[in-house]
Amino acid sequence: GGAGASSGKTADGLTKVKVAPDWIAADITWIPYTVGISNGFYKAAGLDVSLVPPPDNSSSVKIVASGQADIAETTLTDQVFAAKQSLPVISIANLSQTNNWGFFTKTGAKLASPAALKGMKVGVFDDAWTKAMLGVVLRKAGLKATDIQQVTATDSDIPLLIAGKIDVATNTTNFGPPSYAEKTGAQPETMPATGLGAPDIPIWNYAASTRWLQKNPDLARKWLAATAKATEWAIANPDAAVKAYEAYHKLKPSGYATDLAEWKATVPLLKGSTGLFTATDGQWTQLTQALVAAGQLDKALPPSTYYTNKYIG
Amino acid sequence: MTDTKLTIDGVEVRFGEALALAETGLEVKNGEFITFVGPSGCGKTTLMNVVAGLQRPTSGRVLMDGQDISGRPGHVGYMFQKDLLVPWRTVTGNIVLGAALTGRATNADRADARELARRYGLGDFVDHYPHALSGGMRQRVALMRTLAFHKDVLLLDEPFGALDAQTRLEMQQWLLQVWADSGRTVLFITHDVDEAVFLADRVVVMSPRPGRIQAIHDVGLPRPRTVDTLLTPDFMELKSQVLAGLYHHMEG
Amino acid sequence: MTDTKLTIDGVEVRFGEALALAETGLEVKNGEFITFVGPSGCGKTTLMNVVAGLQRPTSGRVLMDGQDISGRPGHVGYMFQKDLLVPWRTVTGNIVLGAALTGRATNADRADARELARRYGLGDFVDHYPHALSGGMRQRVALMRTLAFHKDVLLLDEPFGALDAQTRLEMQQWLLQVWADSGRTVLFITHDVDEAVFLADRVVVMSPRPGRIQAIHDVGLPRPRTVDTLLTPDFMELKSQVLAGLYHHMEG
Amino acid sequence: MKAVRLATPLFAVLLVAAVWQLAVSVFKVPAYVLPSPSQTWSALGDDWTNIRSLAAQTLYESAIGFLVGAGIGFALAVAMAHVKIAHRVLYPILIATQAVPIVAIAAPLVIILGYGLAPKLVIVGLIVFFPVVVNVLDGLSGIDAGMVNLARSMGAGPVKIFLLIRLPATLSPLFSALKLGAAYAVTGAVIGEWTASITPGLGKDLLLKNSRLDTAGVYADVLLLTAIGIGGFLLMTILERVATPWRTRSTARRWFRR
Amino acid sequence: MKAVRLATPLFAVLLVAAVWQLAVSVFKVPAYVLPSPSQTWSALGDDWTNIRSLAAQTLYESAIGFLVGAGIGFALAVAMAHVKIAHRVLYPILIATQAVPIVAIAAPLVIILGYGLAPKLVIVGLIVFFPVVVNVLDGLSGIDAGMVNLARSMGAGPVKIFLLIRLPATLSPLFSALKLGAAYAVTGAVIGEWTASITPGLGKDLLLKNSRLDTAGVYADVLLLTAIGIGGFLLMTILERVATPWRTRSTARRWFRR
Ligand SMILES: Nc1ncnc2c1ncn2[C@@H]1O[C@H](COP(=O)(O)OP(=O)(O)OP(=O)(O)O)[C@@H](O)[C@H]1O
Ligand SMILES: Nc1ncnc2c1ncn2[C@@H]1O[C@H](COP(=O)(O)OP(=O)(O)OP(=O)(O)O)[C@@H](O)[C@H]1O
Ligand SMILES: [Mg+2]
Ligand SMILES: [Mg+2]
Repeated sequence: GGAGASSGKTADGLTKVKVAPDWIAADITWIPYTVGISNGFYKAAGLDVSLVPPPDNSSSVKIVASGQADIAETTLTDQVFAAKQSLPVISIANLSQTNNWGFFTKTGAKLASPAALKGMKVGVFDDAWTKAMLGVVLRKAGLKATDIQQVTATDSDIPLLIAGKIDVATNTTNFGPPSYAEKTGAQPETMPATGLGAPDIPIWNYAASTRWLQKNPDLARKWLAATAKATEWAIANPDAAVKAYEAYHKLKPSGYATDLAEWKATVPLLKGSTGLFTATDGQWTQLTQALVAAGQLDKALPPSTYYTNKYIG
Repeated sequence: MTDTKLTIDGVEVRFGEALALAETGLEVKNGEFITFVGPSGCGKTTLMNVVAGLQRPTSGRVLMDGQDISGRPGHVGYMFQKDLLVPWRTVTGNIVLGAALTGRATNADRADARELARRYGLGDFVDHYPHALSGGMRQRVALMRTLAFHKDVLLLDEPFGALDAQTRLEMQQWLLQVWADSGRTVLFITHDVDEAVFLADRVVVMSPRPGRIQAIHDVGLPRPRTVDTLLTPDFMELKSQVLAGLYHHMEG
Repeated sequence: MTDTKLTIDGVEVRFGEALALAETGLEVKNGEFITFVGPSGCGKTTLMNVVAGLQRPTSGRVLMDGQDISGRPGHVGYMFQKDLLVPWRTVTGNIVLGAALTGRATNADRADARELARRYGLGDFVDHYPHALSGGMRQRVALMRTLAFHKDVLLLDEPFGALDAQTRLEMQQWLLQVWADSGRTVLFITHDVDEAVFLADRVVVMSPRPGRIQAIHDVGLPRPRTVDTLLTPDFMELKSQVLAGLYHHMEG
Repeated sequence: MKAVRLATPLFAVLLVAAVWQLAVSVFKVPAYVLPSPSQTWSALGDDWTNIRSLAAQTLYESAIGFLVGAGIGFALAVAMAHVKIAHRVLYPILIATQAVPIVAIAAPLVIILGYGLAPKLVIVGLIVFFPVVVNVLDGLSGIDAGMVNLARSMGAGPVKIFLLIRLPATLSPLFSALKLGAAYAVTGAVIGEWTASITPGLGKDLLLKNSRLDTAGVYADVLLLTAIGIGGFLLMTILERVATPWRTRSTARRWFRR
Repeated sequence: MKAVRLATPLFAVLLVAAVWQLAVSVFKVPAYVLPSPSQTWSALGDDWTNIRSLAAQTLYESAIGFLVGAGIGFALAVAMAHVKIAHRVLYPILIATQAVPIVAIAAPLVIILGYGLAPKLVIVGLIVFFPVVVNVLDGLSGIDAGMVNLARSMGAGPVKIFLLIRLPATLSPLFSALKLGAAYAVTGAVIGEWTASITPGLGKDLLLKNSRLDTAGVYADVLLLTAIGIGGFLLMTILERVATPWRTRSTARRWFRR
């Protein structure tokens, strides 16, 4: 593994920073980067930011650990397993602050209780977050993993739900309902996981390689600051932000309404009581305890092994 | 025993426009050994295919024991120039192929096949696959297969063409013995005039464009015939007659 | 012209334990046409391979014009039983193969090849690929290739074995003409005694186990020889002598 | 001789393992990038009871898909050999099926076919059937016409000719295709599991381990999948020897002497 | 005759389109599950300027990977044909490479090889090289030993014998492999793009469209990818005709008469 991907300089004196997002293809959580790039926020901070999508939705931390990228957009669960496997990565900021993960059913087909999941076909993703939350919810509901039929979706499970191939989709409020609405013109029934015993903790975060951080603490700070600026701008100008995002990724304008709906549903998740980014010990402790309880993690490490706030602000 | 076994009656074969075999007639006596010589393309194989029922004649018919068998295969034993042994069947399996193809090869068929192989010097090879046999042995198995098909008439199309001179001579003598044992009627194609004269009761010389019978020579040489027969003046005389007929159009 | 061209001097070949060719000696005169007959496995091809330098003799040596050429290929033109035409080269390309393999086939080489093809009746086929030729034509091209390799000694290993009787006779006459035109020395293997006698100045009869020369017959028949030669008493007499030698061990 | 024949593949395995181990050691590759053979081996051992049943599932999918693909391929080849127009029309379509990137149509397949065995069979079958068609067609067209004429001259009907003459001639090329198909089938099963699975198999397990950043576990699964593929290949090699004894033996086996 | 030869593949294309359209209409399949041919076609047209440059990128990756795979395959075959021990040791390894589920090792490859062309070349190459090795080995071992002896008898050295006798004998089987490889290469490029792409190509575009539930767009991409694969196949067919004229012609082409 080469460790030399970082810290090159471009011809006009900018420092290169490579970001590995959390998904193989562009989605609206990439809006801050594209706004940061197209509005020149990164450039103003002396950074030349480029995106290197991971080979699958679990590998962005590996990309960073192996030096193929400098900063990863990932999930808290990935960070926990990365620490378990001794990957040299640490979370430097929360991307979102609330748990908007949950279950979605067709319009008018609301589930009475989590116990109703028994025997149902449930769409799942092959990432650690879904596994973790599903584990927690099922345990609280007194169900075993084998009590439901888990159907893996390669990309989105919403089409499977609409087509009636699954009974329940697992998704997040900023992605599930907008795409359901786009195809059906109606809203799906939502059952948030936080109401079923799941902790209200962030889903997504930014992580970086500890080696890179040691060498480039300023770069990390500058990048977070510029990203914060871009995020604030995108919150204030949702239409323009979505247009910039679509233009940057050459997306068909036919998806504009959905993209905008998704971004608008994302905005409320971004800030906690202390605004953007800041993480707390409690968030990480809740997550690791839930994982241990669900039998997916053997032991919880101190929160400081998972995250740091020292590059924020 | 000397009644007519086979009648080729005004048989003519065209492929589209081309006349492969002009109107041809021949009466073959029961137990007779007839050889056919003639240059490539003179219709020898075509004539055999007609007799075998593989090729329907454009006109004319073939009678066996007075019955019309034109276009109806399965009445004669036909051995092709190539041995055409089936690679995935043993020697026994190949010998009983006719039975297997037309019904079921019974244990009795297989016992007969083994007996035949033993009688003619292939007793140690009954369970061998063809690829493990020499060219002469393969040819012998092909002939046994034709015999085991139990038909009164055998058509042999250049059966020894691929063999070297010595093996060929051995095979010729073996064939004569088999023929003497079984008393069947044989039509035998060859390019080798020595072979044609050595084996035959009658030698049929054919010529091409269009294919037709040009001459028929009676061979009066006494049987059994051996290597010495090849050196007798009578043999030489007959051979030169056949040769002269065969090549007379080349000298123009 | 009558000095010794080739001397096979005490050549013996063993494959492991097996003695394929017992100590053999032969002097070949310049421009002489020698044919070899003998049953399969008597070492005819082995002897040719030794002369061609493809097979190093276990003992003994081969001299050409007094020079030892044992184990050194490239001194003779060698034509194998199969025509071995290279499928991806045209007739011209095949004729110049020797030049191409040993250096570069020049335009002059190609012009010569076309001239050769024209002279011997293949003028219309110089740009044809081998698959488009008949068996006789292919064999002729193979022989031209051997001629165009410009060596004084030609080794021909059953060159006409695959042809039918009539084509074969044509090829024999053509070969005699080529030989007369070029005055080269020819060693020619065949299984056909007629052919051996018809072509040769001397017929070498070989016998197996171990392979060795058994007899050498001088053929005094006048040249040029034609189809009629085959029917002369002298020819018949010579043939019966060769045959008798060839098969005498079969009659025991 | 037999010892040597067995020794060289073993040597090859050791060679690969040695190169792999050496590369990891010399370049100090961290385990989350590429685990060493020994780490992979012990990951395989640690999780063996779990992995074993998953492997059984994947094996099952590959095997059934393989059989379906081979069967359809064989039937198509026979049809195409006998019906000229079928050959002409189907051949370009068959080529096209191979040019379609299967990974790209896997997801839509699920929506159409559901999560059962069906989409996996389609994916594995699509991979396996093509070499079978091509090779069996080759075998059928390579039959000596003389042999068929011989059978006809004996008065045999088309069914007997097919069973006794044509069919056995396809066995050798068929097995060449089956050997390849057996090796490829596992890849098909993995793609199938990724896109359309309820019952967990190795392909699914691989994803799970990947999501937990358990690289050694991922490689352990890959190792096992590869072993299944090679096992299939070897099984076909053995079946080939049994089904076409005339290619390797001089005499028929005793219990097969007829 | 030539018209018929061109007409049947065209007919095949129309047949597929007709069956597809009919299936969609009869079963009332919604467009987000399976768009009709016409919807797919118009999706292709709508996005054409964008798709065109993506297709160029994917074509580039497939082509380079194809060349690398074919080159390595050819070199390996020649080495294995001449060095017996290389054959013995490499053959089982080559079989093993085909049993490895490529989709499963694609992700680790990126982490090792990065985002450049390298991982794509490895993936495409792994798919393409194997049939080339097998077929070229076949070609080399199928050479009439007599032909080599003939060349030796003329005093030719091993290099000349290789160039003039052995090499041309491999062309026909080589092209059989290349035709297949050209069709498969695109699948390799798609897998490569999915796992390791910064420069966008059709494979990546397909993912993007899939995530946006633009099924017609996905099928448009698949259609184009399939067309590229078939195009590669046809190109190899034409090259084969040019490179091996003796297989289809009686006489050499005029400009090639020597
Ligand atoms: N199926 C066919 N279609 C068209 N022409 C044919 C067919 N079979 C044979 N012919 C032609 O009929 C003529 C006679 O062919 P046939 O095979 O009977 O000759 P032959 O005497 O057996 O020759 P050979 O000695 O070479 O075997 C030839 O001109 C041949 O080209
Ligand atoms: N490379 C070899 N290794 C072992 N034995 C060989 C080899 N080449 C030939 N022999 C043996 O040497 C003997 C002579 O063979 P050779 O090919 O010279 O015979 P031949 O007279 O040319 O036979 P034919 O008429 O069948 O061509 C045979 O017993 C043969 O099996
Ligand atoms: Mg014939
Ligand atoms: Mg010989």
